[in-house]
Amino acid sequence: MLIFELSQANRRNAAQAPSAPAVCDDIPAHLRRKQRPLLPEVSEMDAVRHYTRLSQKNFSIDTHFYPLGSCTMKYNPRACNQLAMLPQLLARHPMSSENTGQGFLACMFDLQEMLKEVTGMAAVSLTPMAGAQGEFAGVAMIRAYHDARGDTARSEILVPDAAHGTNPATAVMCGYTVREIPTDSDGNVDLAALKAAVGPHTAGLMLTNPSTLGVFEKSIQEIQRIVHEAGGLLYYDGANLNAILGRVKPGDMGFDVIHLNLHKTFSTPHGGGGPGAGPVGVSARLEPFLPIPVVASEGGRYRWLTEKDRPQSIGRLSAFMGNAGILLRAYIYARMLGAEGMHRVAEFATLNANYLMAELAQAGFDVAFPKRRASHEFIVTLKRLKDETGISAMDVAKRLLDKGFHAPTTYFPMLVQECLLIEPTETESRQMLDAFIAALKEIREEAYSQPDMVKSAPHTMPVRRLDDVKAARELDLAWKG
Amino acid sequence: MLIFELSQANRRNAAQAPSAPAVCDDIPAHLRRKQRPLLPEVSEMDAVRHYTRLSQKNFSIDTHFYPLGSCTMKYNPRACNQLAMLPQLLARHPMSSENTGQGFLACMFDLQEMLKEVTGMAAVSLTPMAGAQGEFAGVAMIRAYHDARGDTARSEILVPDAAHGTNPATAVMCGYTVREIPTDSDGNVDLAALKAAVGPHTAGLMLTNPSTLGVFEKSIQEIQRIVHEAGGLLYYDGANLNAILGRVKPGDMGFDVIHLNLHKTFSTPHGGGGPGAGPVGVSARLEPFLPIPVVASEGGRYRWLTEKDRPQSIGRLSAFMGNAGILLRAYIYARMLGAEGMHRVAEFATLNANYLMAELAQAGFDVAFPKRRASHEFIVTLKRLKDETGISAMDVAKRLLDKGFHAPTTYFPMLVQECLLIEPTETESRQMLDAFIAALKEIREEAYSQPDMVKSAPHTMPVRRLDDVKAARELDLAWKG
Amino acid sequence: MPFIPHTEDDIQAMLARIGVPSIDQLFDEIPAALRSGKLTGVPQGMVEMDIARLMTERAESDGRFLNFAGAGAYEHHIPAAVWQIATRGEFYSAYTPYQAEASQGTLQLLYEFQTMMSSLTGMDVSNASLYDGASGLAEAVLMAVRAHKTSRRVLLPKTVHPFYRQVVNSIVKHQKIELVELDYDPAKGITALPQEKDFAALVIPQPNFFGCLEEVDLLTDWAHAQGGLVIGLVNPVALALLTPPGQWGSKGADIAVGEGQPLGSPLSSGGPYFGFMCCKQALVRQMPGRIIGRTVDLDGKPGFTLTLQAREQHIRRAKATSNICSNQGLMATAATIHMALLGPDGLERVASASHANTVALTEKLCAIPGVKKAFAQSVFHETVLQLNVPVADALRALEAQGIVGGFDLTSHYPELGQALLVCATETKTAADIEKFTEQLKRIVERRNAGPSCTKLVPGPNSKW
Amino acid sequence: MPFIPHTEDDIQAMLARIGVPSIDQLFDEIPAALRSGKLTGVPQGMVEMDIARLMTERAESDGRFLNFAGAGAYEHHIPAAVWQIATRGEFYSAYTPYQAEASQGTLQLLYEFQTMMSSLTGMDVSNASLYDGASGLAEAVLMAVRAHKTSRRVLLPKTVHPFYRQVVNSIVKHQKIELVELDYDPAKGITALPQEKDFAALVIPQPNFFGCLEEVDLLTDWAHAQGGLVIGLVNPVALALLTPPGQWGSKGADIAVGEGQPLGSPLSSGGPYFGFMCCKQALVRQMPGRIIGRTVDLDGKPGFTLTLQAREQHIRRAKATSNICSNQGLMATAATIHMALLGPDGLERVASASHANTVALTEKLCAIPGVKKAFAQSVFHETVLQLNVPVADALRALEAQGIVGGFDLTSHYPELGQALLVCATETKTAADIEKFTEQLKRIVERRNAGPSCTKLVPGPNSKW
Repeated sequence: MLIFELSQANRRNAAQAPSAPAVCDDIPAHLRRKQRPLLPEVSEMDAVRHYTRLSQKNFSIDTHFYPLGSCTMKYNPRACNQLAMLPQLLARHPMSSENTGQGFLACMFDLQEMLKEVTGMAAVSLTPMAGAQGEFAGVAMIRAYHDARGDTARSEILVPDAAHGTNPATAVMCGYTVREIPTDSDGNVDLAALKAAVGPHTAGLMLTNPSTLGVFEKSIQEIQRIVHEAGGLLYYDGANLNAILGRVKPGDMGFDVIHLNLHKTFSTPHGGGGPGAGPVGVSARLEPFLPIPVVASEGGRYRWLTEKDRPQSIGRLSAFMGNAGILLRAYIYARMLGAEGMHRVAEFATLNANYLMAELAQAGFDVAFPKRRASHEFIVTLKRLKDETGISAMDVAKRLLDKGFHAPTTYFPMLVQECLLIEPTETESRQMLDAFIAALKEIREEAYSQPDMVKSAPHTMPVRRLDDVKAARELDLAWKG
Repeated sequence: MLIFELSQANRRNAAQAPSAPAVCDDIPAHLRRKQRPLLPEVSEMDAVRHYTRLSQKNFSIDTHFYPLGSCTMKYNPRACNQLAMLPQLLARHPMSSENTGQGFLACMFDLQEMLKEVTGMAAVSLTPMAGAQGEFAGVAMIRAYHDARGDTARSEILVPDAAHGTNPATAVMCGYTVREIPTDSDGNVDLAALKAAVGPHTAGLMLTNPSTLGVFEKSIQEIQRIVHEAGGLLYYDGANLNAILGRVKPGDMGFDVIHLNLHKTFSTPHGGGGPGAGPVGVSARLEPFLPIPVVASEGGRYRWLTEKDRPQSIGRLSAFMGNAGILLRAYIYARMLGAEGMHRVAEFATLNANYLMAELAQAGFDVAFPKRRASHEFIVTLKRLKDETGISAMDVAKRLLDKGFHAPTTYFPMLVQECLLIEPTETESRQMLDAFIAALKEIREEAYSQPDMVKSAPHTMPVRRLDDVKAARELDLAWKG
Repeated sequence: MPFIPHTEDDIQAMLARIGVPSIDQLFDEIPAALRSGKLTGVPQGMVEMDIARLMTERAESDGRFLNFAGAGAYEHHIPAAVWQIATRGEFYSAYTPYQAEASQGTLQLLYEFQTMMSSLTGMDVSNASLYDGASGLAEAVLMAVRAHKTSRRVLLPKTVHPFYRQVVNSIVKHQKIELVELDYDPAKGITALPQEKDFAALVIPQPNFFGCLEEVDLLTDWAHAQGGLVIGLVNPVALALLTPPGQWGSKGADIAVGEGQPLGSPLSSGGPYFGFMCCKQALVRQMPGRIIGRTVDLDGKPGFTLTLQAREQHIRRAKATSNICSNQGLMATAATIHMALLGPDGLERVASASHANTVALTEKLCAIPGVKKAFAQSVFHETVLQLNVPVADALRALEAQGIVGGFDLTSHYPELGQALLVCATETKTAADIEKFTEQLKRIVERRNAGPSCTKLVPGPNSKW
Repeated sequence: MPFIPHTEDDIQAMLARIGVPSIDQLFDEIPAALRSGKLTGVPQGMVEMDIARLMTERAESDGRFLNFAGAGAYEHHIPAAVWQIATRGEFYSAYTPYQAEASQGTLQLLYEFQTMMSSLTGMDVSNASLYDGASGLAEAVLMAVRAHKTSRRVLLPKTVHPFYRQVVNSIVKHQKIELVELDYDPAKGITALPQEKDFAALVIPQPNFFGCLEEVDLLTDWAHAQGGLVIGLVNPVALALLTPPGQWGSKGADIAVGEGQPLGSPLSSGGPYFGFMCCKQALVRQMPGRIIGRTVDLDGKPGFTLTLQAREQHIRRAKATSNICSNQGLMATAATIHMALLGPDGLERVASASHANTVALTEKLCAIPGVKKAFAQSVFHETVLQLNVPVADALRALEAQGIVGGFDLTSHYPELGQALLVCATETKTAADIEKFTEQLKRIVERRNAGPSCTKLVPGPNSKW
């Protein structure tokens, strides 16, 4: 039932509005709304009950194992939420002066410093509001850098074919054309192809490392040499940073610019789609171009650096300073982990992924890159199962829901047929991984013994499999009453 | 799965303990624990996930209509929870001086004053921690009053047979014997029996009005005259105060002492069993006997009155001052309602109950007292259904769970066979009541068409009907591993 | 109308179905003379925004103090997850789990609570909570008298929290029970072996109100030898380090009770907290309060339900074990989550850090000339100091510095002179302890140096 | 190990199954030269108790101010229920609802969100949120250029928030889009009808950055007559009172965007907030961001799913409508609950009370000699004042009294002189307005009376 279907004309939730309607005669009639908007007229209890019950229809980290590859669905510590929502922190107006927020700014400054350290970059700006905006900032800085040097012929960004879709989309938003670089059979960037592709038109290369295939680019040092020698810059997509946090710094690999997904590696909540936070880090030569504002510490006080301090900045990306409350959560998480805890993130994320990969391979599942170490994630291909039973990766994914597990990422990366991209993260226990393995084995049994049941899964969710084609063809995007 | 079954030896949730174990050599070895207690060793995420999922197995106000008679399951405004948990309020130590809590004490004083007004009593103490403790305080004050007058022969408390079990149990705890007074066929106290029962041995009468039968004692004025003329005092059990809040004051009915269940009438949460709050109000002659502490306002400052100020007090009932945080919630609720809101509570609780009663009677259900107005609740007897189909009130209750409604109170009061005591409260909408009526009608149909299905209900809960006999015979009260 | 969903259309339709012209008419059985008029003593309603502002202002005006008081309520860190989960609507707004099938969340959680409390106390069984530690002790006294059958005397040491003794007296005094006060050893601050014979039970606090550790084995065996029961009154955090009552002496205590507040309840001016009660299996039918049992459903699948309800007032009425009905379920819920988050190691670290902090505090404070320990006995995380200045004055002066300096014992234990009960839990840092020490030093020195200082008078809503 | 559940036994067993001797070995494909050493720049880990103390101290040292600033972020009351529900784990810790069957909670809620936003703006369809109002405007500009096909010029009035204009410029400048600044009428503070012809879109802010109400019908019809699209940039609370963009002029705006913060997002130093975007049906395939559709399941039962994904980067890659992936789902969740709790009547009362408060504030402040309104135009809940003293000095002095007095316009609009943008939402009482007035009066008078006063220098962490 929709909230609108609970609505009754003239029902009012009187506790939630100023007690008397004020008269606003000074607003000219021709600018005034004639009909009230279609908002529900429900009691406070109706709304609380409706949304509480809706929430129960979701899978989430707080209720289920959620091994969604490339999404780093790890535990979001409750303290981060509670402390980021302290009343004074919530009440501060973004346009109030720095005097009113020295405590808040201290957290932001400390976070910048910690991110510099873990990425090995010279400077950080926290302002991008999600990974994709961080990518935008990064590529825009690459562009600004070349432009500032008068090196304006560089029109192309290189992107491996396994990359997230955000990479090419971002390059285009920054006015570049995109050239895809193929992947070799081991999951690495094809070096020959890369060499053939670079040149004076190369603005840069965007790389995820470990890649979306779940493996570390072994030739990263050579890759960076090839790109740098061609005069291009190296962009590090931080989507998979959880795999190397505390083990390898992107700066040490030779990257010039990087974004982080704090909602992945620094465990801020995914919130059903966001908000994220996508800080960018840069090497020294790119620092002047960082998006504003940036926090500076001067004589024991914190202040914002703006366009006055950073005239070469690529500019402002959000009205204020980005997703401050999310940055606070990341700060709190980072302080709880500390240096030791950060080292452990990659270690245990990798341990879990390799354990899961080893057990599944042992159980007869086809691992996409069996000769490689898994990073924090790895790929299983179900092509053989599909050929033998007609059961697809999608069917298996849906059946996993019935078994109480969120599905891994399916059909990404597109290079591998019938793939499941599995990322357990470091916060899951061995016992949970074992239960997941058992469920996958059961489903494989079912694929042979009861294929129709698997094909029509899920059977225990609030709805059965949904008609996506109808959704796109007969668009119903808002309730009309 | 129990939390203990998720436990792994030596798993530690390191964020939740001081970082290094301190040495405590000064505690003698013979007083020290030898074996660790059986607490679960789980990660923070395991615990969060386990208890989040457990919570989803509950019905509650925030998820379901909960017409549990005599329990006043109305909406608990979320603001009450949020504001009672402001950091400073939570941090205050009960042994710190009144200087540290003038804001808190102002709330307590204001609450006392408001409760005096709505009950029509001369003075209030907030300290009892639940209704039953309020009852204890009330009867103990009756005893203290008689004792203070040297009137020590009064050994008996009168209790109507329809009363809550807490009434006789309380009288016994206060050293009284209990005499039950029968109910007449209209649901009133049998006046003849009452007259016959009173005498110089009568300490008092405990009365719930409206009674647990859901009707108002029409002869309350005569009852009070009979008891008072015999030298007894009148105790008002506030369990059903929601029915008359803002319409009738117990003090005006002649009651000498009263308790309130703030978790009913003032909407503090039931919390799966508590905490409640059971403030007591008294007429002027009983004020000296009120349990301590009580808040006083003196020259713009608030302070606790203790045994020094109240030497005749029945004493202290909790180590500190009772359920302060619950009292804060009640205070916030009371301020949001205000005088107008309080008047409306009884009006709409009564409207809902009478509407539901009228509709069910119309639909052919047997109402226990069809000639009477319902108060905020009323009784349906399913004796005829039981006779015709074998389906009991319990079966209907269980089947209601399948339909998404919590069951009404069953088999109480014991005077009415196969009874459902139904209390919708004022916070439910007409639309919800209509849905509930439809469900009851459906179940009646099912009782004739599919009796076995109804007898084996519920079918959609996390468990099917439980074996209570086994539970009591083969006691399993703690997990042994 | 706040929290009332009825529209005017609804009201009219409902009145029509009932067959009355107005809501007023529904009250026509109530004698007209009784109807109250306007509630003139209740202010006008406030919208949520306004009450939020009022409460925030009051809370902020009260402020926050650096707290060194214990005396029955202890400031421990509470993990953020505890109350974020406990206040989920499904726990917060559910009733007592009478419909077991629709309450498995609460029921299983409370079964886990009972398991944790039984193990922590070393007893066989636990109930699902009582109101608080003090009233829990009163219930334990009543229970022991019921179980003992012949004697109605209960030995209650002076080392039990004075407010607890008051509460026990308030609650049991009508039932012809005699409470016998036991004195303490003035050097050690612990209960001396008494000379009593005929008694139903001996209450043994561990640690006692002074923080001192009683000789629980000795006292337990002695009481049992006299034919009395033993009621252990314990701090649940202390039990991470101290012998649980179930293992006191050769047979163990018969009943264990205590204040559950240190397990996840905020200080909150004194409540809501919760009492816990555990006992030997043989006494389970004498235990008051709700008890959850594990059983099976029609399919043989495990499930949880209220059990032994025949003890309770709603079934047994005048013959019930107690009149208790509501308990402190939500606090028990929080405590269960709290204990699950800490685990055995975490709870032990909390206990040992609290103890070590109090030891460190005691050493620092006793280095101030004019401050000394009252007792030589070992303590757990709380201790009695004696000052050579009036405690009340010192506490007032500390309060002016934002410090709650402890609990003034002078009115309850005049024989101890100017005695102050202090406690530093794991929440206190070395800097906090240093701050307290410096301030107390300054106050004691000033007082000892000069003439009697003027009494400071606090203004309303200020920390002066 | 915080947040890592592995025991030593687990680790050994897992390594054995993998067939490696150590965790280190799992990183053997990484060139040795790249392995980082200790993270010396990251402090040691803190337990939750310690970070809680640190954060509480920092938050309390920042304190809380009486706020009269708006300028794109508005302090409205947020019902307690909003965040108590939005932070339930099932909403808070879920991912983007890619597995629709296991995400019906989020999906249905966002469908309700889209319905509410469509209705509020009077548009056909809505997406499920963008990052914030400013970046949302940039997306709208890109979308309009895509839709228009021939022109890449977009008219951007100076009455649009200066930070928004900066953001739009940052985001669209690489795509050969020309942003044409439009001037405003200096008397009225609204956009004058421009002389432009060839353009893809006109942005119309309502209310504009000065709080002034633009002549939206006139501007819309004019833009459409020139063959351009209209992008309405609106405050969602204002829409309870003002004509929605879908009804501007004879055909309505084509795209409506804005900052969703006033609908349930706390001020929180600037984020997280959320951008909303609605458009005409014909443009839906040009819209960036996630969109939820209602469909049916195998049984024909209604359900919800992500739809039109072919627009998005994960399918369409370089040809996507935007690179956006994560949005601000949790804030949209809060907004949906917020709007459901307020309803149409509540939202209208919030809007009208905010407006009336600002009108009252303006009147009071303009009664101070040396303070006057900058524009004659009607406003919604925000207005520009001109002072005869330096705004920066006045704001500093107000801050010393615990007041955030508004936004200083002098650097962005030097032509307005000492101009200050003020706003009083429904959260402000008559007493608050009185306090602000008294303080500003005192400050202006003192400044006008005496010689240039010494500049006050704030100390760290103090409200001086």
